[in-house]
Amino acid sequence: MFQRVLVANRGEIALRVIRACKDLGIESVAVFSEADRGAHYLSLADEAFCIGPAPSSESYLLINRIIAAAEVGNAQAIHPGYGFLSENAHFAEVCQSCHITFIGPSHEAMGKLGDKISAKAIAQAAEVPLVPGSDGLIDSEAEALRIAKKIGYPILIKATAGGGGKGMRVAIDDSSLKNGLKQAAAEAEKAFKNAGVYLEKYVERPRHVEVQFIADHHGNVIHLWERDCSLQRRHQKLVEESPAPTLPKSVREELCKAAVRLAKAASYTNAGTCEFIVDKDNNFYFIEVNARIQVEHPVTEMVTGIDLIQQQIRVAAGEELPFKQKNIPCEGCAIEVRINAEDPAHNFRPSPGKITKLRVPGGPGVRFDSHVHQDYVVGPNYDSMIGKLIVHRPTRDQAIATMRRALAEFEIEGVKTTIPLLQEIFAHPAFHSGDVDTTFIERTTWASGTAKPHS
Amino acid sequence: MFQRVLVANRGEIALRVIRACKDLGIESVAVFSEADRGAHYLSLADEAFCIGPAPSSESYLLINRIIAAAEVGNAQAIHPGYGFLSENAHFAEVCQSCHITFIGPSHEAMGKLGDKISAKAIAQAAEVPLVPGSDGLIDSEAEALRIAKKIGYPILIKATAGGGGKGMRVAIDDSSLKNGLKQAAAEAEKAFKNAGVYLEKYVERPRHVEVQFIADHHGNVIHLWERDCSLQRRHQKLVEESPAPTLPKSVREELCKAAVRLAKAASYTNAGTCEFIVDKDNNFYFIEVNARIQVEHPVTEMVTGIDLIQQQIRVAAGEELPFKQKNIPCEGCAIEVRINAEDPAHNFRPSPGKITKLRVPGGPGVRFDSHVHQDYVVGPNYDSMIGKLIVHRPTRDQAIATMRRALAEFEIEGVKTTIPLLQEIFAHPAFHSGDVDTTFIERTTWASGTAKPHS
Amino acid sequence: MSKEPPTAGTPFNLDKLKELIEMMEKNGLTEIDLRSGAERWQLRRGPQEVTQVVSAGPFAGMHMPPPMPMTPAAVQLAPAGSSVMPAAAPADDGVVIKSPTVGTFYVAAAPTDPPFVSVGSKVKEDTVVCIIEAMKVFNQIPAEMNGTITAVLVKNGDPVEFGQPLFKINLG
Amino acid sequence: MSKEPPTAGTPFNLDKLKELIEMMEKNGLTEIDLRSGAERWQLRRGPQEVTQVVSAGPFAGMHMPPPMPMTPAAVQLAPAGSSVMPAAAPADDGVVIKSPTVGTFYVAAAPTDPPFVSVGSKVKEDTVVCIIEAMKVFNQIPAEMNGTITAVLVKNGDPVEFGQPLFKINLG
Repeated sequence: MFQRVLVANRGEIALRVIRACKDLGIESVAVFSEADRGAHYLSLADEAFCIGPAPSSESYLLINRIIAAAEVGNAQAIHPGYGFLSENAHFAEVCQSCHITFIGPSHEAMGKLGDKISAKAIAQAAEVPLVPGSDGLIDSEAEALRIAKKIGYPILIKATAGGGGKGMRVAIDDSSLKNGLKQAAAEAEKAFKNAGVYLEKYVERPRHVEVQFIADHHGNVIHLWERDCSLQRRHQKLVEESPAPTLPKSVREELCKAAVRLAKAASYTNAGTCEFIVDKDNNFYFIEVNARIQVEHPVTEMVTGIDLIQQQIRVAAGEELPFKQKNIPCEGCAIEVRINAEDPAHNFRPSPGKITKLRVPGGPGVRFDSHVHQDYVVGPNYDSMIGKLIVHRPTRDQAIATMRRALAEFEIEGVKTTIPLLQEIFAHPAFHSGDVDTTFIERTTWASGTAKPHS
Repeated sequence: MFQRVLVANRGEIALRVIRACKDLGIESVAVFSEADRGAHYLSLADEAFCIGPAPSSESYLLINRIIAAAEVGNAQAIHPGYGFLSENAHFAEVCQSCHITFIGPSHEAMGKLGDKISAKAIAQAAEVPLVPGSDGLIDSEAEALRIAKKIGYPILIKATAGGGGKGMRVAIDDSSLKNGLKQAAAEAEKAFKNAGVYLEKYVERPRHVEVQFIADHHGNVIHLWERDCSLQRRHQKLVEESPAPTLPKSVREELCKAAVRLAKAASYTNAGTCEFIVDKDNNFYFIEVNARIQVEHPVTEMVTGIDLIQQQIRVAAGEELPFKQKNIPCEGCAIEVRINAEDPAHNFRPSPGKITKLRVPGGPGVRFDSHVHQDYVVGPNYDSMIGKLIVHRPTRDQAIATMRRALAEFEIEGVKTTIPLLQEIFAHPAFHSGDVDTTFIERTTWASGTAKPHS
Repeated sequence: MSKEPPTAGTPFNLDKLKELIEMMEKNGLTEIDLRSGAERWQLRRGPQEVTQVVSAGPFAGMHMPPPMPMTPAAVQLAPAGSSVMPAAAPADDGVVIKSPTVGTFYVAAAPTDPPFVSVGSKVKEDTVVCIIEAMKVFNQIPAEMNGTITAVLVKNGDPVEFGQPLFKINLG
Repeated sequence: MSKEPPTAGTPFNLDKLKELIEMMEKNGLTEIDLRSGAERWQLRRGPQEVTQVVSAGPFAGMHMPPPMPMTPAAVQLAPAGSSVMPAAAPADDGVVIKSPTVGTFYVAAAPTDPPFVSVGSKVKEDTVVCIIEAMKVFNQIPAEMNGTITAVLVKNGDPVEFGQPLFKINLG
């Protein structure tokens, strides 16, 4: 086991890793930018080094500074957290060349999965379903109609050079497909000087379901069940839960097995997440692998009883996974919400400032992972998440009740937060019935300011 | 189910009950003394009534005030918490006569178990072992020697009117028994004008182990495993854990079955605890029943996953217990410590004052049940407990590691606390090995001030 | 201490103030606090947190923070969302007769009876001023002082808590 | 600019104030608090947060510890029990050369070599003052200013962090 681990991150995930190290009897080395100097969580590490000024590009993203800090701090391993350098294969490679263990997958696996095309090839080889579509660019209307017949409507026409919705059309029948092809090609030609388009099955009201897995260096790959993260706003997850509501057990098991096949095919080690979209008929399609720990890992910790960060460190140190697939429980229901310093009344713009008052909910079934405290100053330099509120209860109804109680207990002054929107979500009948997909926030009217994307 | 429940208590347990009510969708009514006016937890209740001035005898202990508050607050039930009126059979009877449900055992059961002699008779009838001894007062030296032969040395000679150690002797053989009888009788005659003495087996280095049980009004009695609360200072529990370390599974099961037999024999309903002492050979002896919820109930909640306060309310409302004995797990290890506002450097005298800074530990496996917050004023009127820190981990070693981390994270300024002593306990090898009995604190030297009873 | 920006109506000279501010800016001063007799000029400049530097307008950056950061959160009784009983309101003037118990307040012995007292009633120590019902017991509450009722603070049938003011009274 | 007091009624003397401010600047003072009878002059200068000291202008690198009582706990870097690196210590006078990176500080190119500089050394902008090793790379650190070294603040072989003062220097 390592004696010292450097935490190449900040805020709540840095604190989370520092705590896991302490629980394992490992010393931790923190790094910080000048904007984070004096932050309370740094005092919980055994050592802390300033690595640069506030901008991430001059501190938390500077590979050589972090390696230097690990060297002067005598750390044998680096935990990258999420964000920043966590999915940077080059960083993982530099760590390796400096004989520092990167707590995460190998840079080879990261590289393979980081590239969309090779990731899809791996998925295909592992018999993990992909969103059906054309194999490449569409050459003719006839070809398009043939493919459409095979995969069925609705179909998404996407520009290969596209982005921001430009050169994108939804076709619901042959006629709209023909028109759409022309319009999309013309639009793409105009916007990107590239008229190439391809087809993909359009998944209506997709649910975002992801599978947590962990693999050791001895060939064992185990899934820790799934999380439903459909509740998003502008592709930012707001609520995550495990198990996925409304998904039949058999589908959940298929989904989890698919993720394990994929991880094995990619020779993956350490913790990772396989993301899927699930359509209204419970068909699931591979989207991508997140080759790192995720913000929402606590919901998996609650239902399985497994400390994921500790387990990441153990696996990286060469330990074998101490459990078998059949012994991994998925007990009760866990839900996490992200509390962001954002102003719902002003289109969720960041709301930095000093937290002048903080009353955090507690009691049974409630966990709050956060680096903030009364008098903490939320700066404008990094993302707006100030904490994660997690509940764990025997049933989903009870979990929702406890979350509502906990959100009602939460008092924070000095910054605006997403709590009012979260309270509305948890009071919404559609959320209670599990009838939630990635469009839920956008197509629902919210009293607490606007949660809509373009207002 | 009730619509409104009055919480006849204060501080952390009042908050705990308010939270349980919220989780169940029940409204809560709080009562408070003038000393607690404005306390933050009161704002989490749906209504709150001042019932009198600071002294408990003029507020929290005044039955008629509490009943009146329940009446004007339209509460159908009263949860008494622990302490105050929680074991007052008369209060339970008044509730009944006012058609308010007392959330606890019937006043009859409480009365029977509250009396030591009738409690022992019930235990005996239920074949629950009692500490062996003379059936009553000793008439002659010959009788004493005969009993001694039967129960074996060491033997405790106790004055029937005794107290505070007066008229008490330990006999290790016939000769010391003869001498002790004379001395104890003389001392008791002098001190209490009553020379009557009786004999009891002297249990050396006893462990305090108690069994949580809960019974509904449909004849179901279920135990929720045991808690070891041996770590005490002047009969005040400092650390509680479940399962009991070092106790073989077979003994734990016997202990738990004995508690269930006793509860059934007493026609007990709602939650209760059966206390035992366990000797070094793992023989156990009944001590008494605590006919209420206990401070240390969270450790049982953690290992069983059952919300005890919610379950108390459900049972009191007439619901059947929703689980069977064989489905009650005892998973992992849970440990609770009591954080008291006391000054270890001054013989643990209460240390009231304003909490000027508070940083509470968090992260996985950590629960903090408390009504205090930064800027809270710990008053001198009530007991000094300001919170309960609970950890739950897969193994005892991991639980100890997390507790050490959590205690190290804890920052509190403005009042002195028992944290330094707790830190020493969790660093002590004897505690790690589970070699702990009720004399542990007294016979161990502590760096952090004196934990000894008479220095 | 003046917290508001100086206006035409105040004796402060805006030009002088501007000059002071310019001096502060030029020299990187963060605070000036000038007192002379009853007069006090206090200027602070620059944000509490440098992270929030904004500058616009002539008084940009003139932050006047609250003098005391010690907000007594514990004093607040009932945040929004909870219908906690009002705290015994401080009687801003005069003396009050307070409830000696928690219960239901009645102005009269029976619904058809006239109230024991009303505004203007002269009361003595043993004059019954109301009834508070608790546990089916109707407790007659004496004034316990001599004087004239100047206000009835609670409505007939309302719940009252211990220490809650029931009547205002002018002693005498 | 008028030389009169800010308002007709006040005795504040702007010239005196300017003189005071100049004194503060010249001597690196962060706070002046003068009292005389009913009169009190209080001046503070410098940033709220040590972390935010930005090098620009003639006072580059002058660390001004937070003068305000409003400093949150966040300013405290290393509570007892943790061996967190010392915060960039405020240089009470003069200017400092700071570390541009995290790494290991060396006074010389090789253990047997003499130090690049020592107290009394005159340095120019491009004078190498030390080496900081990071990732096996030995970075020669130039003074980036002209002056005389008045103190070496770090020991040979010590780890240093970004922004940590390495040398005191008298400009000139």
